[in-house]
Amino acid sequence: MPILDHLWIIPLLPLLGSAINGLLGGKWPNTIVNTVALGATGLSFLCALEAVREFLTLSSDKLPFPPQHYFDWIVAGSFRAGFDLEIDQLTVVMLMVVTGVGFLIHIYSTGYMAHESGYYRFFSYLNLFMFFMLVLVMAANYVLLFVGWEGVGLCSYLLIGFYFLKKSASDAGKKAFIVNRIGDFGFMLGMFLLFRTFHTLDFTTLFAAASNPAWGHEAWGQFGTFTIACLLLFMGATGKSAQLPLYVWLPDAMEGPTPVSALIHAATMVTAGVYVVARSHILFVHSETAMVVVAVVGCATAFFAATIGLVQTDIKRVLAYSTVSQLGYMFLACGVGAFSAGIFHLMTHAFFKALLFLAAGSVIHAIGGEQDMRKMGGLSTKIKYTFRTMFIATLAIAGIPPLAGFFSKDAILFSAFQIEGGHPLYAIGLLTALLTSFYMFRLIYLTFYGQPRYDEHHVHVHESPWSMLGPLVTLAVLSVIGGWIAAPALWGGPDYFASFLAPVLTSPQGAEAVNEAAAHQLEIILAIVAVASALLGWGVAYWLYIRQPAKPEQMAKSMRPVYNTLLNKYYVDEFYAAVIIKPLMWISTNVLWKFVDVAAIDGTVNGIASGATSIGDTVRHTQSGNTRSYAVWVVIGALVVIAVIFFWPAARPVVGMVR
Amino acid sequence: MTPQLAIFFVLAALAVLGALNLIIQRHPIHSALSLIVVMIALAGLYLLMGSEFVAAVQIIVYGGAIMVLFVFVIMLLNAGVEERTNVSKLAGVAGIPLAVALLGFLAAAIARSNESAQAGVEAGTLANTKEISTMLFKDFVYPFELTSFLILVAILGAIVLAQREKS
Amino acid sequence: MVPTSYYLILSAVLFGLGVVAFVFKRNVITIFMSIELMLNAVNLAFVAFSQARHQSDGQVFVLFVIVVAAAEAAVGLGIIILMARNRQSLNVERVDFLKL
Amino acid sequence: MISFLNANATIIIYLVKIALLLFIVLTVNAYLTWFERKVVAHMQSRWGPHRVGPHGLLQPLADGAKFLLKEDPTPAGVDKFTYFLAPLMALALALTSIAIIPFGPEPLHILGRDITLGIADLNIGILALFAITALSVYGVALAGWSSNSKYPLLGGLRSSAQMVSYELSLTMSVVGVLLLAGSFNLRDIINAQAHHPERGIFGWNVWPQILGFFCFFVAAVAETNRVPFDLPEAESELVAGFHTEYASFKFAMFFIAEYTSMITVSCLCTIMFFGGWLSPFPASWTFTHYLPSVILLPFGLWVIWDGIRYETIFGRLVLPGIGTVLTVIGIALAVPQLQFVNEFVQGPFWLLGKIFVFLFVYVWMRGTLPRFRYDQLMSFGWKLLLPVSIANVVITAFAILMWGAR
Repeated sequence: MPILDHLWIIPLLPLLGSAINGLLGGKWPNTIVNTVALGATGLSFLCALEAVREFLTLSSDKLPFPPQHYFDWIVAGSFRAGFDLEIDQLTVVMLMVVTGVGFLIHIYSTGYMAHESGYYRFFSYLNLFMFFMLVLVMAANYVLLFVGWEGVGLCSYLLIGFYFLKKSASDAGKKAFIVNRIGDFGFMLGMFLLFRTFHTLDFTTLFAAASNPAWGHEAWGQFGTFTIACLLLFMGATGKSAQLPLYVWLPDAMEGPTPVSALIHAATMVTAGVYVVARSHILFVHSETAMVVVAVVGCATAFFAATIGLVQTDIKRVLAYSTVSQLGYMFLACGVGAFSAGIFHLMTHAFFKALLFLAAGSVIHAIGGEQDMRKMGGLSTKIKYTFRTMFIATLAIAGIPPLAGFFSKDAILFSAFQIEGGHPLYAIGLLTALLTSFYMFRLIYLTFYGQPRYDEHHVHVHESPWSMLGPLVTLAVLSVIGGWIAAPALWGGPDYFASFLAPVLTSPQGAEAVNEAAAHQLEIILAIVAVASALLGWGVAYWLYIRQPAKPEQMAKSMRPVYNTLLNKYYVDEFYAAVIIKPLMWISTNVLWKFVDVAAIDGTVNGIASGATSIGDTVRHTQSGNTRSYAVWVVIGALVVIAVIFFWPAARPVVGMVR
Repeated sequence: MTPQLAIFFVLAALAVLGALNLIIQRHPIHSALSLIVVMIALAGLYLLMGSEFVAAVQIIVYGGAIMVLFVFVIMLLNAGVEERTNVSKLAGVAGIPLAVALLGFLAAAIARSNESAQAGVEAGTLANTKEISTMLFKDFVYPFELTSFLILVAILGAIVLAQREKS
Repeated sequence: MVPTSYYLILSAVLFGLGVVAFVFKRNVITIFMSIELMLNAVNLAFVAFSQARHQSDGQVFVLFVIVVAAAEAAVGLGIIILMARNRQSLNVERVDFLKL
Repeated sequence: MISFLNANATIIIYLVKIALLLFIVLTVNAYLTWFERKVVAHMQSRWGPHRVGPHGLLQPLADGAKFLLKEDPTPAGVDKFTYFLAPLMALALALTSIAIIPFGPEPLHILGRDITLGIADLNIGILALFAITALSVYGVALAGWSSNSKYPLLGGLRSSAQMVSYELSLTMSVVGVLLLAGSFNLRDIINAQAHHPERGIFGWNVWPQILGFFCFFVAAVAETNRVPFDLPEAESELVAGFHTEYASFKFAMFFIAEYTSMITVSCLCTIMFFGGWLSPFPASWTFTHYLPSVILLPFGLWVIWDGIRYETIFGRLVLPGIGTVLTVIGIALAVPQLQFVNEFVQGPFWLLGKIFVFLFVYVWMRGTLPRFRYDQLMSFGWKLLLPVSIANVVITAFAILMWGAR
């Protein structure tokens, strides 16, 4: 089994592509850059496929497949972090999503970025991102995972600020980077705590140690090691996956090119948080508090972002907020212990949200870079393929059966309903689903229906090239059939997805409870309710934006404060600015700069310098330049050495005289 | 008073006188000549101790190459009698006592060391050339290579130093 | 049958004379020669020890010293030639500017 | 008296040997000058010396007398000590180097004592020779410097530079031989070439060491400041080079020193590359042992006949006397009763023969070759000779590693 023994090939190929393009690509024409970038990604996709095939055909006695150790990276005392890659069911899913969607988006980018400057740079970053993401999902210990974690953060920063001449873009990049650092700080603390507790950061050993029943279950409100570690890890997750309170960077990240938004800020990177939580579920299930916190935060984020999404006018921002809220769904799933459901939603969401972004990119591309939905409309006839694919994606995200979104979201809501005290979560989740379908259809209607609101003389609408449409179609198909693997679960059959992930995500609570006859009726009912809410949202959207297009403005006027609050995203940015940034600025100006730097550090340095000068002035005179005097000094030195050796035997080893 | 001892004393006297002459003479050529005398005397002592190879090398390299270089340079620069300037007070004052002190220390160290208690050196006990060569090319091969490199560097340095700037 | 200490004392005396020359000669070439003298004294001690202890490595070391002396002579004489060229003097006390 | 002799026999023997050798060498030197002049003259189709005595045979004596009797001025402003030291050094070193040469294989038995041919038989023989050669630079250099005059100074500078440069290749080119012999001792080197008696001439070192031989010979010629490397005393440029300011016997010292070193070099060439005292014929050809008598007999007869033609005392008496002596020796070597003498003579005979050949080559070169230019000399020495000799060392070492010393 060649690839399984050489897992390193999969991440290394994109790195190579990135290096080649980044170092040499500057002078090359786009076609060569394409060949390199697509070649690298496509090859690694094929390798991933092969690896998955080999892994699935692995005889059961070989399972679980042991981590592949390639070289020791850090070795310090008892601490050991190797470059170890592993592959298991969870990794398989992530691998497929990352390489597959990544490859499609690469193809799409060749069309979308065709006319941009810095083409090679873009693809170099993109490949680099692929590399780090693959490292992240294949890492066999927290340290290597953190490498990928930071690497994708870096790439996201680079790509958000791709148009670095645009101030807003570079600011957005910095914002993303800084906010992520806050989360990473927690993540690192969590790692430290874990290492201190288990003396290792390798997944297999660590989880084996953690699943030892000797570690008791930490009840609600009890802050043991697990709770704190999990909360810290989750802090990192909130940063990376844009959950409350650290979600603020994601909407601004839309400054980057659309394929980036699709790949990094919808499909792959932002789901890393979910992946980490799922990966370390064994730690989480130990702690009631952590689970509850995850669930509540996820739920709150989902609802919160959805409400903001209601009123946004920038098409990509709407999608961004919907991403945030969908991520919230995933965390909700994890929080209620349905990790497989969370991962499932992660996968389906990757499909349709990537599709949405790409389609939105296609729309923007079509009408010449305009992103404001108020300046669109009536595009459905002009760009048919884009419209159809985007509509499919909307159906999927809204949770209309039998598309992917329906199954995953239903599974989440169901398992949220299952756990005790989960009903409020379920209720909010349901409401969010309603809102989701509303603002998604609002987006559709504003964009594709009604009268064209753009200047038809200047803007000449044109369908995108097939290099862009191809991925759209592929993703559309995926977002249709992507969820069917879980379909049997709905008709009471086994949940194939859960059972596939079962070897990894065996958690004492949650998903197992599903397969019970009693629960089955309930699931049907809940599904119907969910679909009903989705349809309701769709209806409202239709009524508001097709029947009386004037209505929304009146509503906005009638409840101005609410509208403004939503429009300004609850003034969260302003709040942060006031509470955190201003004080920080003040401290750094008045304390760090004026006092510490100027007074203390510079003072010391200058003092040393002047001291050296004065000493030199006095000592200078010994340097007469007369060789004979120097000779005398040499002799004196020799005398001193000999005298020491002679009178002070203890010093002989020091002087080097062994006897 | 065995013949060896006699030879030793003769050669030692020769060496010391040569060294003294090196100091007394005021013309570098004469100093060089007296230094050559010292070296030849030392070579004789080596022979007396039975290490012929070192003796030969001493004469060939020191006497035949290094000192020739010195003489050559003196002739090239046409160096005259050295002038007795006394700019350095320190050397004038502290020189002699320091040298005496150094000598005293060394003598005391020798007197105290248990080596001198040993019987001593009878000629030709060992150190036939073969042994030296095996040691040089087996145990000390890396230092040996290093010295070859050192010589290369020295040659380059000398060339760079002595060549006139092409102007 | 010569006691080792004789050789050692002789080498010590030579070394001391070398030091004296080192301090008292003004001609840079002579100073150089005095350094060679000291090296020779050390060599003598080396050979004496190696013969007294019946170990050849002392003599090997002497060979190394000679090689180093040769290299040093090459470079040093180059410097001396340069000095004579730039200063028209070989007296070290006339060359104390610490700069060219 | 006898007891005294017995007591210090060794010392006395040594002294005698030294005196003898000195005498021989000096005489040979004297007649070498005669030989050289004759040969060169004939090469230039002249008669050469032929006034003083038959064939000018007494010319060397006349020259010696001239050297001794001439006035010996000391130029003004010379550095006295060095000025006197230089020729002494040159001569002393040149003569010392002869002492290491062995002249015959087995010792002479006289009064129950073994007297080896050759004075000092050191086991670092060749190294000692090189040491002495190395020191012999000083004679020339100091002479040039001390005589406080331009041309000598230039000559001295040149010679010291030249000697130091060529000493390297001289030493390197011998290493091959030393590797083959595995010893510094000259006797061992010769015996190493006698390893295959049946091969005769083909057992000598020249064949494996042809490269080394050429390097050695060239370097040696340069060491001895002979044509074509006689730049230190290039008459046409430097008047007479380093010994311009020297007159009468001091000059003679340099002269003798030069010729002595010629002899030494010839000895070295013979010993190290041409099998020393080994006969060029396979050991089985015993009849070749009569070669000495075969040569001596007719030569002696010719000398007698030649002497008769002169009417001078010298011609009438001395030459026939020498002739008869030679003839007698030739006959004596031939008679079976004195076989052991013949056997004993073989070694020295071949050795001297070869040495003679080399001396002739020296003279021959002087008669034919032009002089190098200084820069040519240096570049030749450093850029050609040294690399070649080093390459020779490497090749030899490799060969020995592959196929062993023999």
